[in-house]
Amino acid sequence: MNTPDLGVTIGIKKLPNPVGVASGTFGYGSEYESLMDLSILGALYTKAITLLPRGGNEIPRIIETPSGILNAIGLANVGVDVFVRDKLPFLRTLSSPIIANVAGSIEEEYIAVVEKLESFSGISGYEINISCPNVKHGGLSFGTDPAMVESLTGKLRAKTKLPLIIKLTPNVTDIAVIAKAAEAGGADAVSCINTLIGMVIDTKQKKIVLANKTGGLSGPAIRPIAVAMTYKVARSIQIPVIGIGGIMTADDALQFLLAGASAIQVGTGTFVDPSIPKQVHDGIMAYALCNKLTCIEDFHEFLP
Amino acid sequence: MNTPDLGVTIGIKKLPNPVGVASGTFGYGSEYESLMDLSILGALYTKAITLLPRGGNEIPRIIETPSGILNAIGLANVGVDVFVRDKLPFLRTLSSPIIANVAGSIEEEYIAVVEKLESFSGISGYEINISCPNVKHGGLSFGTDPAMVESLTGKLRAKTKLPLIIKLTPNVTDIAVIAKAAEAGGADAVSCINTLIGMVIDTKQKKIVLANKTGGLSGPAIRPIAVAMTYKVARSIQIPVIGIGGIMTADDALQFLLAGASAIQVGTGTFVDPSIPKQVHDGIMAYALCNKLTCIEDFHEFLP
Amino acid sequence: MKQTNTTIISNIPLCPDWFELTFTWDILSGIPMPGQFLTIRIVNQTSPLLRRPFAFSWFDRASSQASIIYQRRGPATALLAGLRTGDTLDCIGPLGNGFEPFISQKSIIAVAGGIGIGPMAFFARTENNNARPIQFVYGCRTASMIPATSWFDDLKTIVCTDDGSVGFKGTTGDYLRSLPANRYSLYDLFCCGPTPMLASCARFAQENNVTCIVSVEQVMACGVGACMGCVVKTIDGFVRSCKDGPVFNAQKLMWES
Amino acid sequence: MKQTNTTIISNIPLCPDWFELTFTWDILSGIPMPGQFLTIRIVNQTSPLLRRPFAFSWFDRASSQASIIYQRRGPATALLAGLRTGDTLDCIGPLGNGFEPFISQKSIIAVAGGIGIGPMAFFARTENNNARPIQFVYGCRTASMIPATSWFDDLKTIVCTDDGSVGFKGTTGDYLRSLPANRYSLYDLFCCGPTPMLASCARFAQENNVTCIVSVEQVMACGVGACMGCVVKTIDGFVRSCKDGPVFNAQKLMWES
Ligand SMILES: Cc1cc2nc3c(=O)[nH]c(=O)nc-3n(C[C@H](O)[C@H](O)[C@H](O)COP(=O)(O)OP(=O)(O)OC[C@H]3O[C@@H](n4cnc5c(N)ncnc54)[C@H](O)[C@@H]3O)c2cc1C
Ligand SMILES: Cc1cc2nc3c(=O)[nH]c(=O)nc-3n(C[C@H](O)[C@H](O)[C@H](O)COP(=O)(O)OP(=O)(O)OC[C@H]3O[C@@H](n4cnc5c(N)ncnc54)[C@H](O)[C@@H]3O)c2cc1C
Ligand SMILES: Cc1cc2nc3c(=O)[nH]c(=O)nc-3n(C[C@H](O)[C@H](O)[C@H](O)COP(=O)(O)O)c2cc1C
Ligand SMILES: Cc1cc2nc3c(=O)[nH]c(=O)nc-3n(C[C@H](O)[C@H](O)[C@H](O)COP(=O)(O)O)c2cc1C
Ligand code: FES
Ligand code: FES
Repeated sequence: MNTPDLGVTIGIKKLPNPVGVASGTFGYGSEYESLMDLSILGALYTKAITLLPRGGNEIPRIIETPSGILNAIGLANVGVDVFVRDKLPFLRTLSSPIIANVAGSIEEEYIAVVEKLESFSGISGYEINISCPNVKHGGLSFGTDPAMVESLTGKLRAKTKLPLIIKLTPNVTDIAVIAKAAEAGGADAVSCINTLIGMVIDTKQKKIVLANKTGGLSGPAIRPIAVAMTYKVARSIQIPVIGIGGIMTADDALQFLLAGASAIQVGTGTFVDPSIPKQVHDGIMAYALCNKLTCIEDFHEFLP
Repeated sequence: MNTPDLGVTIGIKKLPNPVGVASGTFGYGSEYESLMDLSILGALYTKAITLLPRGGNEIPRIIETPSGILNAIGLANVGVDVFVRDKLPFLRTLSSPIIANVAGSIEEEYIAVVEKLESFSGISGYEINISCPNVKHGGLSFGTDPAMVESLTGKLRAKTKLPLIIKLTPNVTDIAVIAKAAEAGGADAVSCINTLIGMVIDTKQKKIVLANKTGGLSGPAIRPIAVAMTYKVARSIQIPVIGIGGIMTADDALQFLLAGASAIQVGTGTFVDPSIPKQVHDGIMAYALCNKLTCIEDFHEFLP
Repeated sequence: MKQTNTTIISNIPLCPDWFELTFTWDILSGIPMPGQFLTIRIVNQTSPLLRRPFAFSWFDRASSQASIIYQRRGPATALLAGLRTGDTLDCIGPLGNGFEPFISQKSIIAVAGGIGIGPMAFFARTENNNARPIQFVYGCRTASMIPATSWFDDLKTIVCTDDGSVGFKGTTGDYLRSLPANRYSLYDLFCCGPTPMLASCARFAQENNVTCIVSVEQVMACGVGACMGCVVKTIDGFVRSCKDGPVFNAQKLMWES
Repeated sequence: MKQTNTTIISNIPLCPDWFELTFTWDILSGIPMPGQFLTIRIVNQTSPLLRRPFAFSWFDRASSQASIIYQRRGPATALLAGLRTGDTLDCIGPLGNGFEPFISQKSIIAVAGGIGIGPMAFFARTENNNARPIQFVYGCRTASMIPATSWFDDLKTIVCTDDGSVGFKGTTGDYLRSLPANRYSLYDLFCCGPTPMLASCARFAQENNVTCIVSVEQVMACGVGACMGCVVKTIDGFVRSCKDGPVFNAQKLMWES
């Protein structure tokens, strides 16, 4: 039997395989170069890119929790100009598609970042991080309001023909409503999910561990939540869903694919073992072969 | 130094200490009688009580997840009449306050259950499980809509002088909004949190593990989320907050108390080790002594 | 039934991935009966989280020692396999209802499939000393899955292997059906093993009007009857396998078609 | 820097809750330098989840064996303490920048506090063979926390104990301040230990215009520079302690007041 073609079409591009590495967990690619074969990646999602450089949150920024980690890195990044100058050249040398994760505090910031990036080659698409607070709307996260999501998506859509992926926040009552708003705004896909809001308190010192107070919970702890949301979102929209949350093994990734995701991202898992993206990739391939699945859509046939 | 008085006033009653056992994890009390000293409990929250007996969901109902469990028991319970006849007599023999956890599919069902229970002695208060779907509102969970929460709380308030505790669902965009609605409706306290919606897929069998498809995620995995929500809710309302979610140790419980909770509940932890409620109780007492905290309010002084 | 820290006496491999764990058992916790089980918290960590249920495979009153036979399947049993003599074990038990050898003149056929061997051998070895004749039927995939123990010496045993590598070739259900039909009425059946095996035995029993007692396996959260997580469907609705079972009359159970 | 499965040679207690772990180290992964570290994934489970960083305490080129000295503190180090000769260890390293003995005519004072002894002893023992005179200062709470090793034999060592049970009574910072002030200009300081100790040494160095190199400790998620989780505040903003450190010139760091 031939190797199945598990390429994933998102908008005008095709990712060579469904296994990506999640934004914020892979830097700008170079850090993991000596630890893994970057060419096996179906997509590399950059750390969030904002218009200006940002230092990120105060420290501490990381604390481990049961089967998870809580992070409050903030949008620590070099800013779009330095990204283009210092990071993009290395990323261009990779064979895998590079998806720029874009963040901002107001709509105009997202738009400006995408506009800047449009004039450079080497970017295969945009993943829009809508978990950020909208400072014009009292700091309410963009991603919690369907109107804000549809508006932002529409404006970004007007700026680019490249794949436009809206990254959903799980901290909402009904994630399907937000996914539909992204679809209505013209998104090519949604990523599902970003981190859940959490807090850890140091009872000895009687203070909150993270300087930012709350952080984003990721890792295996949130996987069942992410699978449930992926299942729901995949049944609410027509565009592809990219499943994210606690993937450590091929079996975990397959849960998302069976639930309706067309691709997945490994985040925290890469920290724990940099060989996980490849293990997941190989495990999905083996599963496809063994179950005679020839394309990603075949994974979606089993569940109601 | 004297033993601190960590009693917790909720409406017209005082719980002798902050450590309760969570609804659905302790049956109607008798199952754990031979495994622990029930008299140390600050409160015993019954399994959900509905108007008529309910069989609950199909099986399987339980699956373990990383540092958590996913359950879809449903509202399996004997119904209010059998509860009063068969379960309440044993519960009355206990020295700890019994809080009836009340559930329903329409407002009228909750009201009918509370009305029935009002005519019997032995119940110290009600915890209202608003995670249930409201069948008159297209199955939307009561607890996701502030208007439904305020209306339901108000109607129940009219029926009882006993402590009325609204148990919040975490599956919402802003849990503080729901907590405020409960307060506005006349609740004496809120419980924070019920389980998060999750799903596990068996990739070998290519089917969803739980017969109900989704289940409620509980256990240590969700603790950081529960602490963050408790912190937020405690800063949004004046009435006491009862912290719940993944408590396995006194340290875990103390995180909730420092975050602003006035009491806590142990749920999944009791399954794992029935001595946890007592360990938590003793650990909180030791912490109070060691830090010279004389009442529950003293725990709330440390965090901003 | 009590929660106690017991001490491991031995943890011995029986065949690939199978172990016999023996530990101290205080009779003040109750005397384990065949078919009853205990739950073990294997690590003081959050993953694996839940206690794991295992059926008693023996209790020796003289030495106050109990045993289980377990198979290494996932995280909890892998950790269990790493424990050594002298380690302590957080146990709750004895739990559930065992195989009660109800009053009957008939002979007993005790059918065990795979890792169901523990409770069934306990039952058979216990009954072996009593008046009713007993036949032990053990089914497994292949000869290498026959545990290295001496019990078979004392028991009248038929081994069934799927591949025929030893004993009767076929399942335990096939074996039962191979018995002379006119003798069915002389037996009572007791069974423990994988659900398809139990279903097959139950079908056989129903078709031939034989009493059939089975021990079922469900994922358990509390193990003590508090959570309603482990229910099985019976003609009387859902009942808890941990508290009302795990031993049931097969007739009472609704078998999936 | 590589990810490799190494094999444990020994895992020996040094003093209460302290262990020295020695394992094979393939030089194709890189040659560990004093101050560099590795990250270890201790169990193939989800809790504890993250890899844990440990500084190299020795590398023996001839035998291709590396060591760390670790303290049992929480779940990961408790599991580490249970590992035995022959077990494998998933390691990534060498990581970070070590103590580079920059060109200088001065003598070296190598200050270690508590479990900071591993990398500092590695540095001191390495430098001991070089031209610059080196003095090793080790601070701990009490005499029982002095590890049972032979390194002290070769090194010119001052032990400081908080309770004065052995050696100098006071902290390592107190010891530095007890030196004749007119000799301060003859030393370069290298320090590893708890943050308050580092801060005290840095303050001493700044007040007296002494070069002070410190190794800092931050919670790490990736350990390889990808996540920005382990940053420390410097005069140039936040920098990653895993990739740009963990060794820094104390002058560059913003010390909390
Ligand atoms: C009443 C009863 C008696 C049992 N007796 C034995 C016995 O004598 N010997 C033996 O080897 N096994 C026995 N089991 C099964 C045993 O409990 C599982 O093999 C064990 O829980 C597996 O845990 P794990 O972490 O190794 O594997 P996992 O990978 O977690 O699970 C493997 C399988 O074990 C079962 N399982 C997992 N968690 C639970 C749970 N909390 N409760 C029940 N089943 C679970 C599920 O079928 C699961 O698919 C019994 C189960 C029950 C309910
Ligand atoms: C560069 C560096 C070098 C280190 N060298 C040594 C050494 O040589 N010997 C030694 O005993 N310890 C060393 N540590 C500390 C060691 O990493 C922690 O003791 C270990 O991670 C504790 O894990 P645990 O699960 O046992 O304890 P936990 O209970 O999880 O944590 C105890 C403490 O360890 C620290 N810690 C926990 N997780 C991490 C993490 N992911 N990254 C960093 N620190 C963490 C925190 O301060 C925490 O409060 C070093 C740390 C760093 C950053
Ligand atoms: C340290 C860290 C930094 C992250 N930074 C970003 C980010 O900049 N932009 C973004 O969209 N998501 C970010 N995320 C979220 C991840 O991309 C991913 O959605 C989340 O971690 C869940 O996946 P996981 O459980 O596999 O880690 C970050 C996550 C972590 C752990
Ligand atoms: C098996 C099970 C059954 C539950 N049944 C109920 C219920 O009937 N009513 C209710 O309000 N909460 C119910 N809950 C939720 C718990 O009371 C608690 O809010 C939740 O499990 C989080 O706490 P934990 O992490 O300590 O378990 C149930 C939880 C579990 C695990
Ligand atoms: S496992 Fe909880 S009722 Fe049986
Ligand atoms: S630990 Fe990730 S950048 Fe240092």
